[in-house]
Amino acid sequence: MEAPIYHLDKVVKAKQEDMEDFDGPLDLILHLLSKNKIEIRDIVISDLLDQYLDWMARREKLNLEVASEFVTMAAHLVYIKTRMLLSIDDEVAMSEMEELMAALEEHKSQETYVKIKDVTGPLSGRYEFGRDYLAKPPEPVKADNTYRYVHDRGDLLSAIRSVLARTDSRLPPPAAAFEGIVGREPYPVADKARSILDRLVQFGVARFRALFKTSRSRSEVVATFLAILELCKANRIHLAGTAEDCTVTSTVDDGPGEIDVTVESY
Amino acid sequence: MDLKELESAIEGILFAAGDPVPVERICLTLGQDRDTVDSVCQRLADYYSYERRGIRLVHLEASWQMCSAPEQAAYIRKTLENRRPAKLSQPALEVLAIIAYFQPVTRAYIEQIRGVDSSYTVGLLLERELICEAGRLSVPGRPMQFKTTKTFLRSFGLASLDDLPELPSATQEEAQLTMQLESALQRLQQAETEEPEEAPPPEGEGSE
Amino acid sequence: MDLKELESAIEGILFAAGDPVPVERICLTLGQDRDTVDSVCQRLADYYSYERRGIRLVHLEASWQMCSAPEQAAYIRKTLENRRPAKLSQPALEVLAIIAYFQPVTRAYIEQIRGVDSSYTVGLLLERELICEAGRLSVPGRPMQFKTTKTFLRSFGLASLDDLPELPSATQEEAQLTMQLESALQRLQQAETEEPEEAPPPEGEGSE
Repeated sequence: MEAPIYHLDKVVKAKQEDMEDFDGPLDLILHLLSKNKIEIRDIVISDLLDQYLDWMARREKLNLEVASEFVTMAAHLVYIKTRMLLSIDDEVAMSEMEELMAALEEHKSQETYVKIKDVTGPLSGRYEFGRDYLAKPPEPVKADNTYRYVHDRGDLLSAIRSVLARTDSRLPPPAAAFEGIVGREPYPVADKARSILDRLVQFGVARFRALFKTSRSRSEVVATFLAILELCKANRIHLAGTAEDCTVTSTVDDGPGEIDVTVESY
Repeated sequence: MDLKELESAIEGILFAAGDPVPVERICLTLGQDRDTVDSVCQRLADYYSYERRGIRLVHLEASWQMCSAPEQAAYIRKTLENRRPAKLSQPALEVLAIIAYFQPVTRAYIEQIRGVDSSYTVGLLLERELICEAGRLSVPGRPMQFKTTKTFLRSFGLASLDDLPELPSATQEEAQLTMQLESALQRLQQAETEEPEEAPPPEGEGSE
Repeated sequence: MDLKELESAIEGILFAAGDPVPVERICLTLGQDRDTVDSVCQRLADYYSYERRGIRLVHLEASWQMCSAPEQAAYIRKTLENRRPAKLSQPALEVLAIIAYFQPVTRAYIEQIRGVDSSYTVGLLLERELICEAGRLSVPGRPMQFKTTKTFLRSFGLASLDDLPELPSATQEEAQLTMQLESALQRLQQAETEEPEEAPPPEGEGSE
């Protein structure tokens, strides 16, 4: 069977002439193809034709020419489809179908474009006014690290349980328990610092090592050393010399005054 | 929380946000239902317009946004040394309209309708935040799709996409025919899907 | 330009700016003198505070700035922070549980129980304000101790530490022992602090 020569371009262009009705079926086919997202090979073309002829029949003025054009087109569709169904590999049929699809899509695009162009006028008018609604930049939100997750208190219990399970329920004695034994604080660092300053005010200068001479315990040595460090940090005393021979002088002349120490005592 | 407190909280939230804030978000924060929040926002909006204040509340889809009163735009631009955004060109309006009415769409779709390369215009609309990306289409090449933004709605005085002016429609006759055809098609499709998958009809059957 | 119009224009300008706007700038835009602009701004500022609106005007040197009302800060933060509150990890929960049940404790104590370095986790809990410092322990090295906070109580729905779920019984015995030790210790510490500061105990006494 020889393929009928069918010029799609003509069909599409027919609208410009007096055959406006072609708009109908073409649009319908397009509509069905695109809106229902179906493939042209899935369309039952005879039904499409039936529907269309039905519609034509009900028209007061039956434009025979238009109807016959439509029938020709529909017939061609049927023909193409038949070939495709009979032989999926019929490349000619496939390409004809592609061509038809492309022509249909083109037609639809043009239709859409006309509509879109129509609507740009009103849209432009709206923008004329709307673009004067000015937005402002968001206010910076201050970061807040506070924990806000809401827990069940049972979460704590299960957490401590899993800790205890690992340690066999044996806990080290709290450090506080040793406080009474190792933590006595007989040597407040501030007091040590004050006595060092007193000494410097009185004698003007002292040897570094001499400051430790009266220390009778390791704790007292540490407290004295901490006091010297604190005084250096506060710029109250000045150390000079070598590791072997180091002298300590006061940087201020007017007595001890307030000493702000970070370590209270040792 | 009384009305006065609600109003103040919502005013503070919308001011600080700058951007549109979804109603649901405000409901969650304030522990109020949607109707309450929407009505307080509407009250505020009415109050701003009626009292001709320098600020406005606009309703964009399910969000509220605080913005400046359009009457003050000239003074604001002058103070902040901002230029008034240029009118959109015809091509830009066309691309924007295509995206607005058929979103989400790919650039290829826009170009198919317009028949010309539209990448520059799409870029421009993206830059002006009138459109934004809307995920990739799952077809070969995975092209990006675009949709309109809340800025688009605000700039065109639309509360939602439903407020877009209607596209010129097909003639009534056509519309009716379309409907008939669609229903016929649906019946056909139903009939087809009801057939057992294991035994498809012989090829070609029912097509002619 | 009447007062009402001036107010509206200034409101619009300060709203859209967000940042502080120099008075001079507003004067220039509106063609008004400085006193007029300042007084209109002040009027607006007073109106916002008096009416307890959600926004405020603040005067910073020679500028005015619109900002959200501080009373609304919590609601604003809650609305604009889109993150869902993060949940503590299991290790963090464990450290928190140890601190909660045995507070005040040192980091060394926690590590002794867990057998792993816990400095990061302790830092995290401090940052989240679930724990806070609770003074240094008077032992060599003077380590910092930690205790739980009110945020902790709130996060776990506890009215007080007495509401903590009871520990498994074996540990309770130990806890009681600890309590006894602690009270003994407290007595000792009290005794010490009652000694006048001016007269420390004779050097060397009781030190070794």
